[in-house]
Order: sequence, then C-alpha cells, then structure tokens
Amino acid sequence: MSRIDFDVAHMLAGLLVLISFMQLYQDRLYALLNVYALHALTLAASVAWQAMVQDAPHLYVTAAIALVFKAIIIPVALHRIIVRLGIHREIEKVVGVGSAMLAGMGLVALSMVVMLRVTYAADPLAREDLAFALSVVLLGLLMMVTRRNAVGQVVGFMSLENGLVLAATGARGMPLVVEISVAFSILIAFIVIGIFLFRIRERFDTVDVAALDQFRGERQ
Amino acid sequence: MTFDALAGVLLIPAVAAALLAALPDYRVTARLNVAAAALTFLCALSLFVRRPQSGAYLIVDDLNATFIVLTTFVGLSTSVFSLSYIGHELQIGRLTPPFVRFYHAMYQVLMFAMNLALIANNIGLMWVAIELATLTTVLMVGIYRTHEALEAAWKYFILGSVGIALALFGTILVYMAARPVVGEGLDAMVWTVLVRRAGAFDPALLDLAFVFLLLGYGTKVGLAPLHAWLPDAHAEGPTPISAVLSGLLLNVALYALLRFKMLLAANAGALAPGPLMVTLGLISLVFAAFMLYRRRDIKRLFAYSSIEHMGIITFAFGMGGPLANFAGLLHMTMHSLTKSAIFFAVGHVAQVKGTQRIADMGGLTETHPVLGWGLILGVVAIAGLPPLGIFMSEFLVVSSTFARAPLLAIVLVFGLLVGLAGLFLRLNSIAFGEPRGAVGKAQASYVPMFAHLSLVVAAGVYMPPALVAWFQNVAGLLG
Amino acid sequence: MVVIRDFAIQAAQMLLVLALAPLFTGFVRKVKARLLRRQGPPLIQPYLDLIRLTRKEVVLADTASWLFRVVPYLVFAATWVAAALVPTFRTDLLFSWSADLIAIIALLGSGRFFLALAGMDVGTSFGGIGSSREVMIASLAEPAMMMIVFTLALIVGATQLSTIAAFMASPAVGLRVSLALALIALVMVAIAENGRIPIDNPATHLELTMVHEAMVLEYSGRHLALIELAASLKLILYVSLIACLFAPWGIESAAAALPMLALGAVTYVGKLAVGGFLLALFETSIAKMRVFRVPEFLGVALMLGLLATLLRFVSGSF
Amino acid sequence: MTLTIGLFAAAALVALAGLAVAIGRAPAATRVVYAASLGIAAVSLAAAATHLLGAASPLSLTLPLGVPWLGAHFRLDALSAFFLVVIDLGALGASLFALGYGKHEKSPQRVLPFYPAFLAGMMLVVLADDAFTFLLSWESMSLMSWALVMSHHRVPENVRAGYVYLIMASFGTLALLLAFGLLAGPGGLYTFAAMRAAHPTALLGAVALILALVGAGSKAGIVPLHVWLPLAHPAAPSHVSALMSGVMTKVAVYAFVRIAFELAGAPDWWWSMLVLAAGGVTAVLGVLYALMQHDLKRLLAYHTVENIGIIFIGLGLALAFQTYGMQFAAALALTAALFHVLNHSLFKSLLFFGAGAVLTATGERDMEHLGGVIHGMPQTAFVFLVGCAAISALPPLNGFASEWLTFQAILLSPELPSWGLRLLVPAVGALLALSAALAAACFVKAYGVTFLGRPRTPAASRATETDRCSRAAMFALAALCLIAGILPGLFIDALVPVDMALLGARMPAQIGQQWVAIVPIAASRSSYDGLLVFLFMVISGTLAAFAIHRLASDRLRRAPAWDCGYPDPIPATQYTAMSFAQPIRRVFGTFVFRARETTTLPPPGDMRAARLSVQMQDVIWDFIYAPLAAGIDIAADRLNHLQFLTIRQFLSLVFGALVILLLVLALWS
Repeated sequence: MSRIDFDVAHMLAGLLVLISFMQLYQDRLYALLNVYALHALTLAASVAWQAMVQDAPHLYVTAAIALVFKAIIIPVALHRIIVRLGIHREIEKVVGVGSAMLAGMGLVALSMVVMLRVTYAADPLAREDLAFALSVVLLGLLMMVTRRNAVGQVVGFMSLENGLVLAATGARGMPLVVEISVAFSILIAFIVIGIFLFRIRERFDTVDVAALDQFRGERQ
Repeated sequence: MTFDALAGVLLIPAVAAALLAALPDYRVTARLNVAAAALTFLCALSLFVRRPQSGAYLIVDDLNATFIVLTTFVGLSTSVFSLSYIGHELQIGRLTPPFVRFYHAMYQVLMFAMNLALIANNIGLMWVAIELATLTTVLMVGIYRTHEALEAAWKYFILGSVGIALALFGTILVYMAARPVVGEGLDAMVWTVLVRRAGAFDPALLDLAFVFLLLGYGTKVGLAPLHAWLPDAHAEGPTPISAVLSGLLLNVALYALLRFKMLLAANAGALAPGPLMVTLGLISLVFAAFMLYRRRDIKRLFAYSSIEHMGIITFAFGMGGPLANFAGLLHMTMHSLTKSAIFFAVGHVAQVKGTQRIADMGGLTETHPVLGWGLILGVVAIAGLPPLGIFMSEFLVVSSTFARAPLLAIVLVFGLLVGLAGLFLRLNSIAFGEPRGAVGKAQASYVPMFAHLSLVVAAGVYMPPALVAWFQNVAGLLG
Repeated sequence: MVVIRDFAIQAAQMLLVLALAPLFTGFVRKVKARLLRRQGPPLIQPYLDLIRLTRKEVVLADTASWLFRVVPYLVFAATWVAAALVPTFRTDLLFSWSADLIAIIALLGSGRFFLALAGMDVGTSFGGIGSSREVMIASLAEPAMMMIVFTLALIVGATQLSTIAAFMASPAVGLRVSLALALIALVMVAIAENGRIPIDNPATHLELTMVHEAMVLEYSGRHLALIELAASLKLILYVSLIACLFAPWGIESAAAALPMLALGAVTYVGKLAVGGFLLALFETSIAKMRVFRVPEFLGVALMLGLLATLLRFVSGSF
Repeated sequence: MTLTIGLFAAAALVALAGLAVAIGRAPAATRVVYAASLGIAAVSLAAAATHLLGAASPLSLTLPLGVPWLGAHFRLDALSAFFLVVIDLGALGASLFALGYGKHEKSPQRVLPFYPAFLAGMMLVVLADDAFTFLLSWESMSLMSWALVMSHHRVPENVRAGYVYLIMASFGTLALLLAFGLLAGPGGLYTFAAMRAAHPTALLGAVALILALVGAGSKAGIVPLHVWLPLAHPAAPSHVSALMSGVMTKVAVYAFVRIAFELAGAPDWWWSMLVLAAGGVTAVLGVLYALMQHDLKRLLAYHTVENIGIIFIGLGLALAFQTYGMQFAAALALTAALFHVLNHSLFKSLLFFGAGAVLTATGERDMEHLGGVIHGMPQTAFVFLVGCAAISALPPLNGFASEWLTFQAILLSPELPSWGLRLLVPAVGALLALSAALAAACFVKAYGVTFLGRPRTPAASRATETDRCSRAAMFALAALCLIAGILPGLFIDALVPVDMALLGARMPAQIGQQWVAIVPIAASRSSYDGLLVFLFMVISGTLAAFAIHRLASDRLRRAPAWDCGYPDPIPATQYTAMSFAQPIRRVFGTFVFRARETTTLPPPGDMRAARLSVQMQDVIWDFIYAPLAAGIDIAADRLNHLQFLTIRQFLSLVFGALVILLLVLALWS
C-alpha cells in the first residue's frame, strides 16, 4: 500500500475521532444530530476510501449504507421525533462539557496505549485504524452514559457502531462486513422505531429512559 | 442420499418457524411446535451416532455436541410445557391469538439461532447467530405489552445491543490477529483453523480481543456487573421464555466464551483468561447471592439464582484443569435442567396464584402438594444439596479449588452459603406455613418438570460412563 | 474360711456404722447443748426418736405418688451402701473394690437426687424450696468434692479408698500444701452436705432457713425414720471419711489379728468422738448464713479443691 | 457379608421411602413403614454387632456410583461397625416407639417418606469410605432431617428452626468439604484409603482438623455452633427428635473421630487442647442453658449439647495421650468417649420417647403447664425416671459408668509432658464434675415439675398411659440403660477392636474380673462394680423394707398435705421450672446469661400483685449470630439498590467494567 493511501485513511480516521469529540460537547439535540450526520459522512468517505484501496467493491455497499441510511434517513427521523416530543431545547447532559472532554481525552489515550502494545507484525494501517476505531467506540460509549435522553443515547450508540464499521473495514479482507453493517442498520432502525412506538402508544410521557425505569416489578 | 443431522438441526426449526408464522389456530401450532422440537432433538441425538464432516461454516465436535443435545432437549420439554402454559394464558386472555402465533414462530427462530450459534465454525457466523437469538428473545420478553414487559424488553434491547457491539469489536480484533498468520479472507474466521494456528497470533491483539469478547458475550451470560437485563427479562417475559433464557441462552453465550478461551489458551504469549473469568465469576456469585434476599417477585428470584450459577460455572472454567472443567460442564448441564424445571414449576404456581409476588403465595405444599414438592426439589437441587447433580459439581469445584487456591475457595463457599440461605428464606414462605393466595386447581403438565428433575437426581447418584468419558474429553480440550 | 471371715468383718463394719450413726448424732447434739449450758437430751435420744417414729402410722399426702413411698428406702439403701464402703477400723474390706471414692460420692448424689424428687412430689411450695436449694448446694458441693478426690488420687495414684487410706497411713505421705487445702475443702463440703450450720440448721422449721427439713416436711412415721437414719449415716460417713483420709492411724490392714482390730475399733470410736466434738464446737461458735451466701461458701471450697488439684498437676512435690 | 447386609439395609430403607411417597396417605401406611424400618434396622443391627463382636477384619466394597472415575467406596471396620450398632439401636427403638406414636401424627405423609431415608442417610455416612459418598450421605441425612423438622410447618417457629438448621447444616457440610478437599489434595484423591496413605503435613493436618471440628461440631452441637440444635430437635416429631438427638449427633462424632484419629495424620500438641476446651465449655454451657428451659423437649436438646461436650472431652484426652504416645491411656479415654456415645444414645432416646408420650397424652411440651403426670401414666413416669437417673450419672446406671471412665482418664493426665495440658486438664475435669452435678439438678427439675406435684392444667390431670408399642420401646431402652450400667465390662470389651484399629492399643480385658468389676488400670488403683453396687442397694433396700414392715407398724393414712400448716389448694403455688432454677440462675446466670431480675412491689396498702420479671439473653446468639445476620441484611439492602438503576446507569456499569479491563491490559506488562 502506498504512502498516500495510508495518510488519507489515517486522516479520515482521525477526523472521525475528532467529530466524536465534537459530539461530546454538543448540548442541543439538533446540533448533536447535525454533528452525527457529519460523523456518518466521514465514515462513508473512509469506508469508500478503504474500498478503493483494498479494491474490495463490496465495501462500497457499506459506504452507501453509511451515507444514505446513517447520514440522512436516521438524522431526519430523529429530528422529527424531537419535534414531536418537543424536547429540542432541553439540556440533557449528566456531566459538564469539561469533564466529559477530559474523560474523552483519557479514553483516547487509553486506547492508544492499549493498541500500541500490539507488535508491528499486524500491518501499520490496521494498527492505527484500530487505535482510532477503539477510541471512537469508547467515545460513543462515553456519550451513551453521559446523555440523559434516548435520542442522545441512540446517537451515542450509532457513533459507537460507526467505530465498529471503521474497524471492520480497516481489517483487510474481512468477510461479512457488509452483512454486519446491514445488521447493525436494522438494529438501529429497531431502536428508533422503539422510541417511536413508546411515544405513539402514549405509554411513557417522555422517552427519557429514566422514566422507562419507573415501572419496576419490585417497587411496590 | 445420506441424512445430514446438521442440516436437520438447522432446517427443521427454520421451516417450522415459517409454518407456525403462517398457521392461525393455536392448538395446531402449539402441537406442531412440540413436534418440530422433538424432530430437532432426534436429529441432535443422531449426532452421537454419526457425526457429519465439519466445514468452513459448520462444525460438530465433542464440545458442542453436548450443548446441542442439551439445547434441543430442553427446547423440547419447554415446548411441551408451553403447550399447557400458553393455553392457560389464552384462556385468561393475557395473550391474544395473533401474539400466540408470533410467539410460536419466534420460539422456533430462537431454537434455530441457538443451534446455529452452537454449530457455527465461523466466529462471525457465531456472532450473527447469537445476536439473532438475542433479538428474538427481546421480542418475546416484550410480548405481554405491559409497562413492565416493555420496559424489561427495552432494557434488554439496549444493553444487549451494546453487548453485541463489543462482541463484534472483539471478533474483528481476533480476525486482525489471525490475518497476518492465516492470511486474508474467510479462513481467518474459521474457528478450527484459528485454534490450530493460534500459537503464532499476536498476543496483545488476542488479549484485547478477549476483553471485548468477555464483556460482549458476558453481557449475554449475565455476569455481574453486566447482568442488569437478566432479572427483568426473566420476570416479565412468558415463563417458557424465562426457562429457555436461563436454561439455554446463557449457556450458548458461555459456550462462545469458552471457544475463545481455548483460543487464548492455545497462545503462550497471551494473558491467561483464567483470572478474568474467576474474578467475574466470583463477583457474580456473591453479588447475586446477596440480591436473593430482597426479592419479592418469584421469577426475579430465580433469575438472580441463574446469575449466581453462571458465576459458579464461569469460575470453574476460569480455574481450569480437568477437575474444575469437568465440574463446570456438569454444573452447566445440571443447571440448565434444574433451572428450567424450576421455571416450569414457577410458571404453574404463578398461574394458579394469579400473581408472581411471593408475598401472595404460601403453604404451597398444603394446597398443591405436587407443585410444592416439585418446587422444593428443584430449589434443593439448585442450592447444591445432595443427592442431586449440582452437589457433585459443587463438590468438585470447591474441593479442587481449596487445594489450589484456598482464599478463592473461601469466597466461593461464602457465596454459596449466602445464596443458599437467601433461596430457602424465600422458599420457606412459598412452600410452607399457612396457605396464602388462591388455592384453585392447577391444570398443569408435570411431565417436563419431573423429567428434568429425575435426570438431575439420577446424575447426582450415577452417571453413565459414556457421558463421563465425553465430559472428560471435553474438559481435556478446554485445558 | 477366709471369705467367711471377710464377710463377717464386712457385715460387722456395716452394722457398726448403722448402730453408731444415731449415737453419733445424739452425741453431737449433747455436746452442743452442753456448750450452750443446757442439759440437752440423753445420748440415746435419736434411737428413741427412731423407734417412736417407726411405731407411728404414716400420714401420706393425697397428692403423693408411689415415688414418694419408695424414696426413703432408696435413700437409705444408697447412703448405707456408701457408708459401708468407707473403711472405719480396717482397710481392704471384702467389697471395698466394688466402688471407689468417685462411686461413693455418686451414691450419695443419687440419694440426694431421689430425696429432692420426693420434695417435689407432694406439690407444696415448701418441698419446692427445699429441693431447689438442695440441688443448688449440691451442684457446687459435688464438683468441690470431686476436686478433693482428684487431689488425693493424684497424690496416691488411685481413687480406691482402701489404697488411699493405706497410703495415708504409710510414712510415704508427708505434710503437703495440697493436702491441707483438700482437708479444708473437704470439711466445708462435709458441712454443706450434711446441712449443718452455717449452711443449714437441722433443728429448725423456720421456712426462710430450712433446706433439708423443707424437703422432708411431708414425711412421717417409718418413712421419716428411714430418712433420719440415712441423714445420720451420712454424717458419720463423712466424719469417718475425713478420719480415714487425714487421720488414718489405727486403721488395720487385712492381716491384722483380732485384738488389733479391736484396738482399731476403739481408736475409730475415739476419732468419732473428737470429730463430733469439733463439729459441735464449730456449730455453736458460728451463725447460720443466708441461703444466697451459701454459693460463695461452697465456691471457696471448689476453688480450694481446684487449687490443690492444679498444684498437684503442676508438680508432684506439693 | 456384613457390609453387604448393611448396604442392602440402606437400599431397602431408600426403597421404603419411595414406597412411602406412594402410599403416604393410606391409613395403613404408618404401620407398614415403621414395621418395615424396624425389621430392616434389626437385620442391620445383627450384621453390625456380629462384625464388631467378632472383631472381624475390615470389609470394603466399591460400587460404580457417585463420582464416576472414583466410584462409591464403602468400608465396614470396627469404628463404623460400632457406630452402625448405635444407629441401628436408635432406629430400632424409634421405629418401635413410632409404631404406636405415629398414630397420633396429623399429616403422616409429611413424615413417612423422610423417616426411612433419614435412617439410610445415617447408615451410609458411617459406611462411606470416600469423601464424596461420605458428604453425599451426610448432607442427605441433614436434608431428610430438615424435611422432618418441617413436618409441622404451620407452626412459625418450626419453619424458623428448620431454616436455621438447614443453614448451619450446610455450613458444616461445606467445612467438611473443605477439610476433605485439603486432605485429598489437588490431584483429587478422594478415597479415605488414599488419605490414610497420604500422611499430610502438620499445617495441612491442623487446618483439616480445625475444619473437621467446625464441620462435625456444628452437627454435633459444639458451642458456639449449637444454636440450631435446641430449635430443630424439639420441632420434629418426638421419635425423630430422639433420632436426631440420640443418633445423628453421634454420626457427627463419628465424622470427627474418623478425621482426627485416622485421616488428619499425626496429631499436634495443641489439637487436643482445642478439643478439650471446646468439650469443657460445651458441657457446662449446655447444661446451664438446659437449666433455664421450661420446654421439656428443648431442655432435652440442650442436654444433648452437654453430653456431646462430655464425649469431646473424652476424645480430646485421647488425642492428648496419643500425641505423646501414651497409647494405653488414649485407649482408656477413647473407650470412655465411645461408651458414653452409646449410653447417651440410649437414655436420650428414652427421654425423648417419654417426652413424646407426655406430649401426646397432654398436648403440652411446656413444663409449666404439666405436673402430676405420674398419676396418669405411672409406667412412663417410671422409665422416664430411669432415664433421668442415667443421664444424671447416678450409679448403678450406664451414664455413671462412662463418666467414671472419663474421670479415670483425666486422672492419668499428670503424666502428660505438656504444661498447657497439665493446666487445662484439671480445669476441664472441674467443668466435667460441675456439668455432672448441674445435670442432676436439671433433671430433678425436669422430672419434678413434669411428673411430680399437682397438675397445673386440666390437660395434665387428664393424662393417661400411652400405648403398648411406645411403652415397649421405652422399657427396652431402660433395661439397656441398666444392663450397660451394671455390666459395663461387656461393652468395654466390645470396644477393644476400635481401640486397636485407631490407636494400636487396648484396655485390659474386663470379662473375668472378679464379680464383673471394671478395672481400667489396676485393681489397687481404681475399680468399679456396677453389678455389686446394684445388688448392694437392692439387698439393703429390701432388708430395710423387710425389717421395717416386720418390726414397725405399716399403718397408713391418706390426708391433705401438711405443708407447714399452710396447705394451699391452688396448684399454681407449687414451684415452677423457672422458680426451681432460680437459685442456680442467681449463681451462674448473671455472667452466663446476663440475667437481670426486676421486682416491682406495689406500695403498702396497694392491692396490686407484686411481680418479678427476669430478662435473660442468649449471649452466643446476641454476640455471634445476630451481628452476622444483621451484616448480611445490611449488605443485601445496600446491594439491592443496584436493582433500581436506570438503563443509563447500568450502561455506565458496563462502560466502567470495560475501562477497568482495558486499564488492566494497559498496565499488564
């Protein structure tokens, strides 16, 4: 693989991490969605690049999914949900931006340390990619646990999953990548629909998952 | 034309699922469900006789043959149980016919998914199968459409999905580790190949992979602190599903873990997976044991006991060595049989009493002797008292551990004792004392329950040499 | 021939103690009276009492059970057997090996056991008082006695009474601390066991103070006679026990010829006289203590006994 | 052969249990089950006795059961034969008694299936020869007795008793399991044969011994592990109480002997001190607790604790002597302990049967509601009296014989070289003497308040003699108590093979001593002749009676009690169990029970009754078990919050776990 391929892939992956950070300090849902769309876009780009580099055409499918489904459909859908629920103005973070960022830094550092213990035998591209992917995954998780309401968590989950796809595509010649990305898209669709259902069935007055937890068999 | 058992094990459930989704009448579907389960079980049995060649996608070896037979058997008995259970649910209108149809279809899908997960030779395929199983159970847990059911399903869904993601990341890492050695493409995901070449893999990558797999699949196993979904899912879903969850799905997830443990064990440089599993196991054991004391819901109670036992099993496999591994396998089998039997009993009890609140049921041995004593027998078994099978496995685990790592054994024993006390604290108020709650006649099929229990009793006293040789062989494989 | 002779001597011994017992009681009473400047009853008064009692009819409480009527015989038998096993003027009696010191104590214990039961039988409050106080006293006196036995057994290396007596008579035994402690403890136990002042007053029927009398309150006629006899047997038993343990002079061994035996008998009577006088002196010079101070009294005895035993265990020279 | 018979007996009992499940509700079931267990017990008793008396060499047998590659090993040697005899004697008595007593059972189907299984469990424990079979039978025994304790489950305290019992039993089993795990080693050599051959290191053996003391002690009722015993034993039906108290505790003793003398290797000097101290404390505390009871069956249960203490004193002495190679003295002490095992099983069964008979006749276990029962049931009263005399160690009954032997063993101990032992043994001796005396006091109370005096309730006055089978069982046991008391030599000689097997030394043969006396060491040193003492008492008693009735008047007049001139019509004024024990409570209670008496006297002229109230606390429960339970409760409460987190918080748990594991990974190298 030539130097330029490596650099571009590297750059895109790094960009993905950066956008994850951006997601971390968004506190308006709309903004969050937009940033997420950007995240997905970058992913699509990176996947496409990998497809080209590894000349693995099936990866283009994944890229397309990322582009269409994640960068467009999902954000739009969530946007509408937010409008429905009228929760677009609320600040729904658990921890402040600062601490969240610090934690994020720590996580990235951690993933770097862990990954760089991997010997050079695994090819560098994969190695770097994995490091980035791992940090994206961790940041996604961090987001899930620092966001109060379902939309925020879904976004967190989706960026986590973006990290996975990044890793999967980075892994040369890995089979089933497309299937997996499809499977995940379905999963996400489920989640979104789930929120929808709960809302439409008037079961829960808010999709703040804390409210979901009020009905508990053991709290008589 | 040679008959391929593997195809049978996979195709029968798949076809049955499609059929059941199509057929409207519940009487037909329920019986069909049983029939399909029975056929699958027969196919699985035939694996003992003639074992088909394992390919790039499917494999049958000593390890999973046992699991397949166990899974299909419990699947069969559970389907028999659900015959009477679902009937009752229909009568009291807790379920409507369309839901029942959906339920039966999903049941077979679940069977298909679990069998696939067990015989998958490709770690990606295994992952897909387990996720399929998870999603089906999510749908079934929420089937009652009550607040609690939906909440439980949602919790299960979210936590499960995160687990899925982590497991996938682990799988990718394993591929990354394998690729430089095995080369790109499918082979790098074929388990048989992996385990053969694992010695040359990059240990650091393997370590990382195992961490993710442990957490990902550990979520499915229900190890604390990843257990959160398990109690509610058991408590709010239909009881047959609770039985299958506790009896089978947890095992399947653990089976996946074992596969990867063997992978690590084959690599000298990699960190020993033992300590991690031992720690998680002990945490789950002690934590679940303490959680038993405050339970008000009978199904949640036994769900926590499942966590406890998964902890014990994980601990045993973590300790490793022929004795502990044998004990682990035995415990796994016994636990599936016993716990599903207990859930059969609990299901009928809950139906008779019309509630799952322990406070509203009492004096069961007076009002419903068969149910009551059956439940007692089950709890006695699950508490690890003789002469039942779990006693033997606990005997082996504790005694073999104490000679090797006394402190661990002390913690283990402490957990066991606390757990036993918690279980019997609740059992006393359910089975003994003045009768409480409804005393109506139970229209129940006791066959599955007592079939399981008698197997457990038998195993506690006598185990057929063939089975023993089998287990020992597998224990050897696990290293 | 020898056996018959031994039998005869054994029987003689048993009859001797039986005959002497009331006399000894009378003697003690007499001396006490004298010390109090009273005339006092004649020496043979106890015999007269016994005869009178046996003549009288038995008045049995309605609520009394069969046990109540059996107990006097049991108590008498147990005490008499125990008394018969204590060498008075001659060691190695024919049956002396049939029970050692521990067994003798246990025999007396069983006598007390049944007497306490009899006290409970009629179902009166006084009987209850007596029995409960009696067992309380016994529960401390018996261990104390056992400790004394330990001490002796450790010195002599036997619990066999004849052996002990023989050993004590021999020069092998010097003056020992443990022995002194044991003697004091034994005297205290003897006083408690026989219900003498300051533990109990055999001559009172004042309910606050009585122990033994309260137990036998409901007895009358021949039953009472037997119990009285048993009581005086017990008293003489303890005195001769002390005598043969701590003043074994004149106790002859089997080989001794008849005149020597006669001498032994005389010395025995002498010892009894001394013992009786000391007892009377002690009783007149001290006041009865409250029942709930009795445990302390016996506790002291127990401690002394334990101390003696410990000394023995720690070193043979004490 | 004998071993096979024993195993077949156990198997037959298990089968019988299965049958009982089937026919449990049938009217004839009671008779069938108990008659069958009677027969089986008799057969097995014959087998065991022949093996013991014939001093046959050990038999062993392996069945393809249990742990597969191990198989179930069984072995019948002198020790197990002796304990098998004890078990079968108990089973015989209990079954005979139950033939009559069982008729009064309200819900027989809750008793019948478990009774034979319980017997089988006990028999298998003493026959087992590998750790797994042993523990399997051991825990089954506990489980079955638990089921029997729960047979009257509608009484809340029975349920509580069963709960405490089950937990303590499992605790003991786990302790034994650890002990065996240690002795078996990592290789998992679970057969006793392998353990005998292994010769564990000093430390290993010591830990194993402590675990064995804890495990067997919790079943036998060693203080402070005894708490379950006085709850559970009385809760069961009386014939089962008899088995649990008289026999099951002995099985625990067997377990301890087996491990301490055979498997744990050469004893260390402090082992015996541990056992001796435990025994002494147990003996005294047991009897003191018993003195404070007014529930007849609970009182008996506490006396089991006391006697277990006495037995362990004997075992401790045996260990001490063995440590210093004084095999002969060790044999004496061991014989004393084992002889007391037999004796206690005899009279404790007898006493529980009596209590059961009273319970069925009056429906009362509380002595404060009894009294005067002797009039209604003279025969029961008589045998119960024999039992009381025996357990109070009064000559010429068996209890005295074994305690006398124990004293003789104590008197041998000054020859011990160890200073610690020299100081400890006399103290233990004092405790033993104290417990004996207190036991007598306690049984004066038990018998006097229950059988004597005036009936305190109508129920007590209506008591009538119990059925024939029950009486037969009680008289048989009473006869055995007397025989063992007047002919102890026979039993001591029967124990010789056990001594030889465990210590390689023996006591001198007792048969052939003049007048069947027992002479543990030398005639000049100490000897005891129960027969002669008995004859003496009979003769002198009859002599006295004869003389009196010859010479004196035998006129007799019935009249109201005199009672110092204050005859009182109300039975309530009699001494009660509590008031009887009051002086002793004054002496010991203050520091053992923290007993506090508060008297409230109304001012003069006020007609209100004065009242005296006594608060006592069970120190051991309050200072050991209550805090433990509280701790578990608090932990459960704290952890229970984890059930009520939000999904997000659960996610953060997962996240935290992941980060921690990654950190571990990062810091690994």
